[in-house]
Amino acid sequence: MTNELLNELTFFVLAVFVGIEVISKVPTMLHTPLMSGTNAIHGIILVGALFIAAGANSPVTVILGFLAVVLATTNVVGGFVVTDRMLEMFKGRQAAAKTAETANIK
Amino acid sequence: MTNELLNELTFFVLAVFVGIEVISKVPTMLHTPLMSGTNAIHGIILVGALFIAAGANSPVTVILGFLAVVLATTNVVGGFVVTDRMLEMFKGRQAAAKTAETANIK
Amino acid sequence: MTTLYALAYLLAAILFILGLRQLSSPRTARNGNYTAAAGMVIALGATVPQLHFTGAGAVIVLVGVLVGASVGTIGARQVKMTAIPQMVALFNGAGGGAAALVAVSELLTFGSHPPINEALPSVFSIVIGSVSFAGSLVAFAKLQELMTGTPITYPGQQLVNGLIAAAIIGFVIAVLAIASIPFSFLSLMVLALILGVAFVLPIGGADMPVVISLLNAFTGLAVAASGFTLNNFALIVAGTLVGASGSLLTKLMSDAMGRSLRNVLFGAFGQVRTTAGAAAGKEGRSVRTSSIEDLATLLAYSRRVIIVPGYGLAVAQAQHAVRELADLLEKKGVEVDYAIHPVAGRMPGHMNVLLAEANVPYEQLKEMDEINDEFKDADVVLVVGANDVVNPAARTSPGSPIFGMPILNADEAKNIVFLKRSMRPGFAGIDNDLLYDPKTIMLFGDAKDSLTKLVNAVKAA
Amino acid sequence: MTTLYALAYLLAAILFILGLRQLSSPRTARNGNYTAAAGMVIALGATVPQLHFTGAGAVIVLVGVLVGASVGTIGARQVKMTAIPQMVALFNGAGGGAAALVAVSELLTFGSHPPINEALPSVFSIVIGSVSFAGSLVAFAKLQELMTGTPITYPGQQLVNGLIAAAIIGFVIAVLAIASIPFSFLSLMVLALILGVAFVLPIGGADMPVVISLLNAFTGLAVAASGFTLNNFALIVAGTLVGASGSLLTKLMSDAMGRSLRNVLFGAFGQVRTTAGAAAGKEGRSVRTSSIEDLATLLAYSRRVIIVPGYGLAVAQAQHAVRELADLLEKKGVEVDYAIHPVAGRMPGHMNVLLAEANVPYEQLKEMDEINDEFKDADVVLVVGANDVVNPAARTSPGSPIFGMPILNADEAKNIVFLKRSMRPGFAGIDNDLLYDPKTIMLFGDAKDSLTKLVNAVKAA
Ligand SMILES: NC(=O)c1ccc[n+]([C@@H]2O[C@H](COP(=O)([O-])OP(=O)(O)OC[C@H]3O[C@@H](n4cnc5c(N)ncnc54)[C@H](OP(=O)(O)O)[C@@H]3O)[C@@H](O)[C@H]2O)c1
Ligand SMILES: NC(=O)c1ccc[n+]([C@@H]2O[C@H](COP(=O)([O-])OP(=O)(O)OC[C@H]3O[C@@H](n4cnc5c(N)ncnc54)[C@H](OP(=O)(O)O)[C@@H]3O)[C@@H](O)[C@H]2O)c1
Repeated sequence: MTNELLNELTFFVLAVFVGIEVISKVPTMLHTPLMSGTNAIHGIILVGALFIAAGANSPVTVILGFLAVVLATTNVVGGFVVTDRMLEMFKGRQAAAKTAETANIK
Repeated sequence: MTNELLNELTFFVLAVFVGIEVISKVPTMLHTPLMSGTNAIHGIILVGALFIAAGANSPVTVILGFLAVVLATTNVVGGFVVTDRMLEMFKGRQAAAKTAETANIK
Repeated sequence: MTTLYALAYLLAAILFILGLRQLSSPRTARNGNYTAAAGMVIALGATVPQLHFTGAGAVIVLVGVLVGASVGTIGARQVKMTAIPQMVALFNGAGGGAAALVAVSELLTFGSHPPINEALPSVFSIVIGSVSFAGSLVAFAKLQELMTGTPITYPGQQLVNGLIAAAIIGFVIAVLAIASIPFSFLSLMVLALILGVAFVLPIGGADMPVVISLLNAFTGLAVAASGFTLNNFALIVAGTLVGASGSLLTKLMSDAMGRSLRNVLFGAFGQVRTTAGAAAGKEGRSVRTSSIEDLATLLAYSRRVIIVPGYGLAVAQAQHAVRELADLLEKKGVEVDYAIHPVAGRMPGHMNVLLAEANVPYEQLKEMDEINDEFKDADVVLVVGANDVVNPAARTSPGSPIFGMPILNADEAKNIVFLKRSMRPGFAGIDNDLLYDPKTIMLFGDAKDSLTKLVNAVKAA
Repeated sequence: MTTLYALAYLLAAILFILGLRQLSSPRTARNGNYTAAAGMVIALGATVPQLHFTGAGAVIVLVGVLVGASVGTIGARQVKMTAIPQMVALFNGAGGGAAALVAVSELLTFGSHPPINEALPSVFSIVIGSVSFAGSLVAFAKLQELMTGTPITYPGQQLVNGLIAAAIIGFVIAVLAIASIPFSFLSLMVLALILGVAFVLPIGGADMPVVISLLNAFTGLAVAASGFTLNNFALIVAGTLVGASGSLLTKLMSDAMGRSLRNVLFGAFGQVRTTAGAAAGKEGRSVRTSSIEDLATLLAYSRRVIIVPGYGLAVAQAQHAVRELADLLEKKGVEVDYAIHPVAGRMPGHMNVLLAEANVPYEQLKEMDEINDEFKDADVVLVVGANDVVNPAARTSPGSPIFGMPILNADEAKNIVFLKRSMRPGFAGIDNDLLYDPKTIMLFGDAKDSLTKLVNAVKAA
């Protein structure tokens, strides 16, 4: 096994633990935004797609690269934007609550 | 920065997150055993002490190495044993509870 | 220079982790999304200077990013709040597809006998990425009602799925041990696409959120595998984070519905749904209805009303109408609260989002634990398009599929009003005795129509 | 072969993490300790074949391990349950000392101009390891009452500590930038040892558990730094895990005591403790006492008695006596429970461990939240060597140091009996009005003596 693979394996193992522990106490209310947020994070595949597409030098690789870039970019951009829209609602709620409070004070 | 250092830095960062997350929901009751348990884990310095001591080739390194091995071994062995003694009490409690239940059934 | 890139990737990974942490708490969730997005920008920023563009490469990257960004932004901005699960499914499928395509491209460059430590993660990524892609599309179709939401089963289905899986394993071995030729790994991809479809078909539409979460975790793992192939730290860590947290989240989601993941994914096999039978068996029993005017009077002269919104409210898009009614009642001095069951609707947090969108003030939304003791003091409980979450069978019938699920104690109120279209059961497919309760009044019809009528009647009352 | 070792270290790290996870839950805690120990065995097992022994090296390793293992085992087995914090302090100090010595040895081999990425972690390890070593010894001495437990302060203390710290920084720069010669890094070690002592001296004995936890985290970081010097993965990950989790644990501990970490560590500076003054100010007030026989009758004819154990019970080693009394009362038909405050005693979980050791059945131990509503139904609350945890000032006096800390509602009971030696306040150093309450009866004397007398009197009653 190469040294590089070993290190990568280690990163993998540690990231598994981080991933599991970070999530372990999330309230039901946030399940959907969290799913959507992690969905955006795996859009990091765009990094891989860029490497492939930038070096494309044959019809096949051009097609593959193009599709990969389109799909990955959709994933990243759409993922973050839709998550933000959802969470805006939650924030809106607190803001709404605040406005209501201010209104009461008047 | 060497590649090795970079990898080590990464291990460090990921381990920081794992360490913090794993602990974040421990009940007060377990604070002392947990402190004691982690105390035993840093006895892993014995690995370093062994490397130093095994290769000792001068009076100074012999003394340093010997002390390091003694201290580190004390840390490891004492740490695990004393943690176990503490936790045995907790287990004893449940066992005691069970015995009490069985006694009730009779 | 490489050190700098590596540090940037490390920073990106840290931001992803911090973002996830923040996403797990309501107060910080929105910032968490920004934090993660900042990590993404840094990772991409560190990638661009490392690229060596061919002429065609520059063009497809530019056009590809523009197309993807437009599709993503427009899709995400236009989607209605009720349709968010299917949108997430689409984005997730896109990621899975990208991971599979990247892996295919890599295998093409390796020649026919790639080293095992590059080939293994590649084929993994192709299979898992393709399953996620195809499965997400089916989930989308089911939720968007482009196809039936009921589980699609046929005799011998398990055998067929087993055969597809076996064929996939065969091709994996072929690629790894014999020769990595395009025919083999393209076949692999096609078979994995078929498996993705076959995997999701027998799962009911209402279980799609759980399935999407699972496929989300799959995509994460596929991305991590691509990281192994490309020796890219950012892909490995980010992908693994999503894979691990997504798996746990999937479990938490099915737990919240009171079901095991196994049951969600494979429940359709060999289990006859009791919907029709149960509903038919009770046909003899009578229910109480009432005029809109009488109901409006009942509501307007109540001291305390609790509204229980459910899936039907989402379908009818009745959140604004329900708010109007509540505001009107409050002006008349009635105390109004909303009781939110954790799995009301079709995705976790569904009701919170919908009511927030309708600008219902935060303090009126009560979680189940908070309000369950107060039902007995309520004069009227208005159940709008909800059913399972108030079904007393969860407490009383050990044989019921929802037995043991905590429910809202609507049955303890003095009057219970159901706004639904028929006597049909809810998602769990079981009859609800509360509909036949002497304290219960049924108001049949689409939730939004009924509410609008009620609003007018209360104004007149 | 190196791959195998690396995989073994990775496995060890996984076991450490799993062990920590299990340690965080009462049900699995004991297994967690075994899991971590298994990780340690694997890490050590993978290390031994990598060693190249010199003749002397073989001897010192063998003898060193035997000596260390004996000392560790005997110490850990002989220690009394009440003395566990100081034992943990010793073991922790040993680890810190070992880390510092390893770093010194490494610097010796590097010559006078080591590369910065080796030298920096080494000096870090020397400083932090030595502080942890010396600080732990002082903590031990305070807890073992080899020296006074009260904070030791003197004018200009902060200046002196500042000068020591400045000198340390000077030597660090000397080692890194000028020359790494034994004189420099040995001076560094000596100064760090002095700093360790100076750091812990001004902290009160009762705060030692928090200090030990902090020093535990320090040792973890020193070990991680040694891992950077030795390029050893196991040391880096295990040390960092302890450093990170230990830091958080330190914070959780001071939170549980209702104080900030800052206040615990530096509270002694510039703050006059109000102990003497407060106690003196109330001298005019009278308290009620009673004969042993009357108390025994009161207890024996009660329906319900709640026992509140505190630090004094631990000091007096009265746990067995208290159990005897409780058993006796139960035989007489009295319902007896123990109310455990989360920070009763001098370390978290102290009371649980002590009572478990005395075989008090699990169901009789009630956590604060569980029992706080039941005090009003109790005929007698027997407060054994506790004080702060029942002080109503936490609820009523906004100026009090313990204001806001949740306390046991002993004051709601029909009768309150205090078993303590005097009117002196508890750890927080503030007077307790409950001692002067008309419902309160004081029984002065050592807790164990008083309890033994009570047992005899109850037998006679
Ligand atoms: N939240 C989640 O994460 C999630 C995910 C998956 C599954 N689930 C499941 O979904 C269920 C949620 O319970 P629920 O009480 O919210 O919903 P439900 O039990 O599915 O009941 C919804 C009711 O709404 C009525 N309805 C549908 N369209 C309507 C319209 N346009 N106007 C008026 N009424 C309409 C239906 O009756 P008619 O047909 O008679 O109108 C139906 O009985 C639970 O069983 C839960 O386990 C939840
Ligand atoms: N558990 C933890 O983790 C932790 C850690 C650090 C600090 N603390 C602090 O410790 C305090 C714990 O409260 P607590 O109520 O358990 O203890 P406390 O408030 O310190 O009171 C203990 C009492 O026991 C009495 N006592 C001492 N020796 C005795 C003996 N031999 N026989 C009979 N009585 C004896 C003392 O009074 P006399 O001198 O009159 O006998 C003293 O008032 C809290 O303030 C908490 O914040 C807790």
